[in-house]
Amino acid sequence: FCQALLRVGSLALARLHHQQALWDQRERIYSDLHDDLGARLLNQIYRARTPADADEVRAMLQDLRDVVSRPAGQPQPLSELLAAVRSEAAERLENAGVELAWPPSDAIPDVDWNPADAANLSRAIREALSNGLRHAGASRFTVAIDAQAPDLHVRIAHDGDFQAPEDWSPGRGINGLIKRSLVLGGQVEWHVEGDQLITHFHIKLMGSTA
Amino acid sequence: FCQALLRVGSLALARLHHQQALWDQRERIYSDLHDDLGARLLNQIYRARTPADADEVRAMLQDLRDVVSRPAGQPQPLSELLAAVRSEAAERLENAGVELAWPPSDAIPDVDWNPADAANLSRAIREALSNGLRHAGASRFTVAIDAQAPDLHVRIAHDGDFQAPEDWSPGRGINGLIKRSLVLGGQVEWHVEGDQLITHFHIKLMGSTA
Amino acid sequence: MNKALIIEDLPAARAWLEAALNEAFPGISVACTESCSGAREWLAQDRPDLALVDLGLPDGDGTALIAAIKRAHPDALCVVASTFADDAHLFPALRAGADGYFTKDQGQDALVRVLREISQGKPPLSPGIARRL
Ligand SMILES: Nc1ncnc2c1ncn2[C@@H]1O[C@H](COP(=O)(O)OP(=O)(O)OP(=O)(O)O)[C@@H](O)[C@H]1O
Ligand SMILES: Nc1ncnc2c1ncn2[C@@H]1O[C@H](COP(=O)(O)OP(=O)(O)OP(=O)(O)O)[C@@H](O)[C@H]1O
Ligand SMILES: [K+]
Ligand SMILES: [Mg+2]
Ligand SMILES: [Mg+2]
Ligand SMILES: [Mg+2]
Repeated sequence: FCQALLRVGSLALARLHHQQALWDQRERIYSDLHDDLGARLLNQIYRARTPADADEVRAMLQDLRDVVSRPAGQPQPLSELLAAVRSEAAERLENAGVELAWPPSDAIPDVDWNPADAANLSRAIREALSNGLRHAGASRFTVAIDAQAPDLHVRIAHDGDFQAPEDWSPGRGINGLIKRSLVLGGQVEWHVEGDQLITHFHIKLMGSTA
Repeated sequence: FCQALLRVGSLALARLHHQQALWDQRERIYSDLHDDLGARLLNQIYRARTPADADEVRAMLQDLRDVVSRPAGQPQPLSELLAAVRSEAAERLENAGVELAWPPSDAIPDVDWNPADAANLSRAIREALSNGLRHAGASRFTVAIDAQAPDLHVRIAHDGDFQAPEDWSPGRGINGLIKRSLVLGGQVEWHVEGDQLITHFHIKLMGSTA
Repeated sequence: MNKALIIEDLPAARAWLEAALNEAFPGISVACTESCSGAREWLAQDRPDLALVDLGLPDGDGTALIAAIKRAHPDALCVVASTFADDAHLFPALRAGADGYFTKDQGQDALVRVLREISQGKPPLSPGIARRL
């Protein structure tokens, strides 16, 4: 019996070491990719001909950063995630010369989001801003967060020139927003209020685990 | 004693599973990145104003694909790797409206390359082509492979308008080529032959393990 | 702010940093180097009022340079200009003594403002980074 145990134990250890070596190697490839792709994207930002072009590449760099900054599978408090999303939005819109209003919301309940959900939400909001910038030429965004268990509402309003949402032909962006919202236990919906286009995410406060 | 063994064995197994779970999550985020950033890059390609701009973005997309799609830790026969590099080059150059000659080489010895080395070589050749396209406006490339143990020579020749290599100011690209060649057990060197610029990689046939 | 040293290997980023320095501090003299070894050589001869340090340099990690700069020239300001701002990049740099940290994808105007704030004694941090500290 002891012999058998010994075999199992040392097999597990050997497999662990083997896996570790593979992971280390993959890790090196990833970090190389980050540095390299990061530098290429920076080059594109500096070479961009318009603020909207630069913003587009900046959004790509943010996608890449997302992966770097949440590597180890650590859950994150929702309040922290929203603060990060907010400061990213503030920085991007400032660079594009566009105003952002993000009124303080009621206290965000203390829930943790896993990294995959967090990436989904950040990237959904990132894309909603990109669309407003690129397609409507918005000059001002307002983001309102309403977090009351079990729901999370994110309402993004912007001005500019736009067609009615019924007339859009959805591309990768819109389809991605729909998919991400679904994964986060809810949906996304667009409508017009006065001269504003509203993108409304209605998802679960707990992320996909709810 | 048996108790102790049991503990060691089950600890190793538990750690293995934990690592596995973290890693799976990470891989999911990467494949998502690939889809998302990949799609954004595609959009940029369609929107690019010149073939060289489009090619630049196409090269980034390939970098991303390379890393995400190469199976974790699988070694690859060198002949297969070179065939993949060749068909990627053929596709890119065709898209950029540039000719490629890649004469058949003598049989490639049957050696396996690990994924990190493979990524280094593909990305080095990718960058050498980018530079010829972007900086010399090359209209034709010739790639010659010479694989005779223990050496691997890759010679990339192109025409176009270029300054003498002594007069270049190296950037990310050139520095990366130098670094990758070093990792692959050799070096890279540039010279002019007639109206052609030659980028010559002289590395180990076995990759970094030689 | 009379003399600045830029340590950055990406030529486009170097140009962008230099242009922002010239706009923020007209008349400033700017030296550039693209490697750790180049930076060490320069620092052995001269002292900067402000050093802008990239972390990913061809011959090593810029984090090690920060400590060296602060040791040799304790009142020189040492600010990181990086592509990434995750904890794994940010905290080692701050621990090494960096006085500030910003990301290199900002517009020229935003960077000029960050640089001007340095001379007014405000910590030079991108907003997203300031929030996390
Ligand atoms: N906020 C918005 N304001 C105005 N028009 C919009 C907005 N969002 C989407 N649209 C319209 O819907 C179309 C599809 O958007 P979608 O995000 O799917 O694709 P895209 O932005 O064109 O490309 P990408 O795949 O890069 O996102 C847009 O081309 C645009 O016409
Ligand atoms: N094949 C080539 N033909 C002509 N000029 C070249 C070639 N390769 C390099 N150069 C010159 O060397 C310089 C540095 O090349 P390097 O690849 O390091 O940077 P880059 O291509 O300008 O930018 P990137 O960092 O995106 O690669 C180029 O700007 C160009 O002047
Ligand atoms: K960097
Ligand atoms: Mg879109
Ligand atoms: Mg290059
Ligand atoms: Mg660098």
